[in-house]
Amino acid sequence: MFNRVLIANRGEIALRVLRACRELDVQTVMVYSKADEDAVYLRHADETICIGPGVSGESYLSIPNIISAAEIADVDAIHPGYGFLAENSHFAEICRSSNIEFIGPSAEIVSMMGDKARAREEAERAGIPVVPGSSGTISDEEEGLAVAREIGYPVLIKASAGGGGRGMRLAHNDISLVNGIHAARAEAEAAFGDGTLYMEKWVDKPRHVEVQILGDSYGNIIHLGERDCSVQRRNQKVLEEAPCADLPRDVRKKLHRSAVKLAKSVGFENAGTVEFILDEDDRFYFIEVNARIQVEHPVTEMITGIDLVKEQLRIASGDKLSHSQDQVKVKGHAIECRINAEDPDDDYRPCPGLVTSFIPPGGSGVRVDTHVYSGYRVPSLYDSLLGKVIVFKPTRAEAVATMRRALDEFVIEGIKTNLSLHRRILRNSVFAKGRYNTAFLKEYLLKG
Amino acid sequence: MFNRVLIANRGEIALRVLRACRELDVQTVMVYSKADEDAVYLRHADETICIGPGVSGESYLSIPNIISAAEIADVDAIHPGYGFLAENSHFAEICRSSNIEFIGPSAEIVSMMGDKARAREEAERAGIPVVPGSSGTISDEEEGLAVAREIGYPVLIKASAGGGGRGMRLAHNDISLVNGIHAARAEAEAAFGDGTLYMEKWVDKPRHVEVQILGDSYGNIIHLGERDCSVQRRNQKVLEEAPCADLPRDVRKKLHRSAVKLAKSVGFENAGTVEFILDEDDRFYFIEVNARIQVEHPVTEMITGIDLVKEQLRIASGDKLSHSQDQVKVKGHAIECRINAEDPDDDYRPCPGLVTSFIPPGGSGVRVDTHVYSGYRVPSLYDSLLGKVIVFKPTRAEAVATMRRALDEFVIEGIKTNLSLHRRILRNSVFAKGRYNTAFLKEYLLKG
Amino acid sequence: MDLDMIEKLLELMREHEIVEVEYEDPEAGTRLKLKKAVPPPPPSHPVLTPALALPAHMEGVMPMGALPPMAPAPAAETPQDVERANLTEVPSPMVGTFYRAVSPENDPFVEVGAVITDESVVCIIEAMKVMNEIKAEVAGEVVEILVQNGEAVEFGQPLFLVRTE
Amino acid sequence: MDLDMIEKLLELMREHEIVEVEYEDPEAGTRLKLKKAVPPPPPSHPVLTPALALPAHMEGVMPMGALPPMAPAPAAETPQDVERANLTEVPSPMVGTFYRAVSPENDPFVEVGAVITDESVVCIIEAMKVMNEIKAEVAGEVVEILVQNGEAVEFGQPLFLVRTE
Repeated sequence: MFNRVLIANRGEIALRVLRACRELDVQTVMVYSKADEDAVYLRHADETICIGPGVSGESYLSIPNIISAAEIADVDAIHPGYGFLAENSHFAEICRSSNIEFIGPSAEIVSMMGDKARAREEAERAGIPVVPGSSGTISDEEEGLAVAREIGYPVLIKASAGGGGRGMRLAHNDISLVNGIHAARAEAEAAFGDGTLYMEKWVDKPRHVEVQILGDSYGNIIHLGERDCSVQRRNQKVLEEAPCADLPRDVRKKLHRSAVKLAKSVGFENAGTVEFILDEDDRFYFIEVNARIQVEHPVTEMITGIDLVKEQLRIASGDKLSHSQDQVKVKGHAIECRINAEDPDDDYRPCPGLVTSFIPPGGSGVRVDTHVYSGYRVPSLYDSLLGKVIVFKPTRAEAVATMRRALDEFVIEGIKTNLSLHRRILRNSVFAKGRYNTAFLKEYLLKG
Repeated sequence: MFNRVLIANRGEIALRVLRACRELDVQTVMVYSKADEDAVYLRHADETICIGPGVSGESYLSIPNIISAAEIADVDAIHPGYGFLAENSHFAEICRSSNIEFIGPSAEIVSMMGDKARAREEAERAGIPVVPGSSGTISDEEEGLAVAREIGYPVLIKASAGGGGRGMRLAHNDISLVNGIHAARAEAEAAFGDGTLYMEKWVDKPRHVEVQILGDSYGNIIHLGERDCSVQRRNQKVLEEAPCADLPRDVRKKLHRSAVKLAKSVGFENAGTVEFILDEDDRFYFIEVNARIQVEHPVTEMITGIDLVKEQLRIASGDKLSHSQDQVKVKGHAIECRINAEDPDDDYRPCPGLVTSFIPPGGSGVRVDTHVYSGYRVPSLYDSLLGKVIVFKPTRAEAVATMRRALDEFVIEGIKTNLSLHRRILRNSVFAKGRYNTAFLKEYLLKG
Repeated sequence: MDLDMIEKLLELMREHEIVEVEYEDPEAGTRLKLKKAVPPPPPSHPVLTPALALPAHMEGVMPMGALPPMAPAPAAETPQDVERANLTEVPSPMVGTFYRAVSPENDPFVEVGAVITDESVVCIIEAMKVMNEIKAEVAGEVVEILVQNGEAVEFGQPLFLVRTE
Repeated sequence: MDLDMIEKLLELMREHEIVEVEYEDPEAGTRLKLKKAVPPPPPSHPVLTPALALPAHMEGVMPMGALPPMAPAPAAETPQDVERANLTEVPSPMVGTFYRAVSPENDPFVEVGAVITDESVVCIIEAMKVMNEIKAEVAGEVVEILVQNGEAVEFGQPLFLVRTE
């Protein structure tokens, strides 16, 4: 195991990684920006280093500053968390050349999976179903029109380097396709410096289900079951659960096998997620691979009893997987609610500021992952995630009941949050039945 | 299930019971004293009723006030929590005569188990080993001397109505025995209004191990494994764990069987604990039965996955036990630390006051049961328990590591607490080995 | 925070007839509270609703049954026309049911306008089937009866408003 | 807070008919509450003290390595005997290793007493094997060099103290 690890992130995931390190007796170095300098969670690190001003580009996204801090603090490895530099292959590369272990997949895998069109090709090669679409990228309008004629409208134009819905357009006919290609290319070039596009058939109201993967450096790959992440708002996940509540046994098995097959075929190492969409007939299609720990990883930890961040640390330090596939037992049901600082009455606008009172829920079956406390000031510079409430109970019905009471007793004053949205989701009858898709929030809750 | 339950307690256990009720969709009525009127946890109840001034005798211990509140609020049942009226057979009796279900054993069982000499006799009758001593009570010095001659010094003089170490004396010879009998009788009369005494041989440095019992109204009794409660300070439990870390398999089995046997022989119903002491050769002796939910119940919940307070509610409402003995599977390891408002530098004197900052630990494997938050004022009138940190992990070593980091990240400012004591226990090598007895704290930690 | 500022605040309070000021500066970590002498606010506790004057609002939309509505703030119910001086509440000394008379056939112990002594029985509170006669513990004139006959009352809940000499 | 101030406060309370004063200054660790004899006040609002000046001390005995002290606050390094006027710190613009000279054989860029301009190179900070020349960005006289040669520095850490005109 490593002696000393630098945590190149902030907020709840920085604290999550720190907890895993402390439990493994690994020393921690936390880097922070000026905007985070008063945060109490920094107290728990063995060493803290200020790496720049509040703006991320000069601190949490500054590769030179983070590498310098790692060298000064003499760490063996860097955990990037999620977001920021977690899927930056250049950063992974520089870590390697600096003799610092990057806790995640290799730079090559990060790069391959970051190119969505390339990942799609890899999935096709491995025999995993992908949404009908272009084989590889599309170079111009002509090619786009040809693909559209073949797969039929509506189609989705997507950026290879894409993420978070940017560089994405829906087209219902030739005219909107041509316009969409131009708009998506311009947006992708502006956002990612790369205007490469590909196309997929539009799947209406899909479910979003993803499979957690672990791979070690000896070629062993296992899956840890799936998560249903269909409760989304503008392509952003709001609530996740594991296992997926309504999935035929054979589909579930095929999903798991497909994920493992793809991970094996590309030589995936460390922790990652293979994401799929399912249409209303439970046909599934690969969409992408996330080559990092995800926000929603705790639901998988609860149903398997496996600590994913500790596994990341073990794998990166050269250990073999601590569980064989047979040893992974899925038990019980877990739900996670992401609590954001945002105003539910004003189009969920981010809402930073001073948290005057913060009383997290507790008791049986409740886990809270948060860096927030009474008196914490939510900076305006970073994302609005305040923390996550995770419940774990023997059955889904019990998990729903526990999450309801946990949300009801959660007190957050001083800033607006999305607690009320979660309270409504947990009392919605469609959600209670367990089968819902990515249109659920819009159809049942956001309309009013 | 009940429609509406009154919670006749305060603090963390009142919130614990409320959580179970909410998850079962049972309405809650919380009673409170003037000293607790500002507590935020009262907000979570469906109804709250002030039942008197701060002093317990006129509020939480006032049977007329609580029964009146129950009648006004039209509840089906009362949950007494622990302490206060939880083991008051008169209260259980009045509930029955008022057609309100008392959530606990019958008044007869509460009364029988409250009489320690009587409970000892019942154990002997059921063939459970008891510490050598008087058969029944001792009426005078002569009888005491005769018993002492038979079982040999040192002996312990105990009050039948006793609890918390009051009315208890250790005697090493005839003179201290005679003095001890007088002193214990006077103390017991003052404390309990009952000077009845009995005697036991003194077991040096025993381990304190208890077995959790559940019984329904159809005569079914199961056990939920044992807890090791040997980390004690002046007969007060400080830290508990489940299962007991060092117990030969046959002794463990016998302990469980003995507990079930005793519970069956007296017709025990609802939740209770059979307490034993073990000498250094793992010979065990019955000491007493606690006919109520206990502070340390969460460790058993964690290793069995069974919610004990929900079981109490189900049993009291007439349901059969939801698990057979075969269905109870003990898995993993749990530890609980009781966090008290007390000054570790001043003989652990209770330390009420304003909690200016309260940041509980969180993350994987950590459960916190507390009613405290930043801005809460700990009243000086009640016991000093602020809450409990419970950890659950696959192995004891992992549980210890998780508890260490949980204690390290727990921030409580404004008042003194025993966090530092727990941090020392969790880093003690004797504790780490898992075999320790009731002298542990005194020998290894309190001295230095 | 210094005395000058406090003095200035007090003057502003007088000028604007402010009775209570609370001031917090989380940045500086200071907190100040100033409160003027006013007569006790009248009766107010709605029966069997928590007498919890809760801080701030609970965030966002509240699901059904999640958190019961709070008792209206006492100040809101203060009758504006009563004289503020010399008014005292008679609080309930126990939890129970409030009765104004020994039985429905009898006259009430007191009506508004009645002049009472410390020893006057003003009502009955039934608790655990026992009828408890409640004495005023204060002398004066009954100005208002704050609870309806047959209503449940909690400990400390004001029952009568009495004008003392 | 001293007796004089309390006395002054009490006078103000009388003058303005104030019945209650609460004052907290967690920074100074002081808390004061003054309350006059008055009829029972209305149910008080529970104050969720948000004024959490956090750091303070951690409670009780800290186990080894449990909670290390935070990076020293820049202010703590300000020498107490220097004149406060016209002193400016030159902060480190990056994380790295501080060197006073181009190489061990060379003379330091500046010594105490040196007069510098905005453009003067005052040190080198090595980050990712790159030697970065750091300019003063302030003109004046170097009063103190706050970091040892070869020490690691974090972003914003004061490197030099400069007396400006």
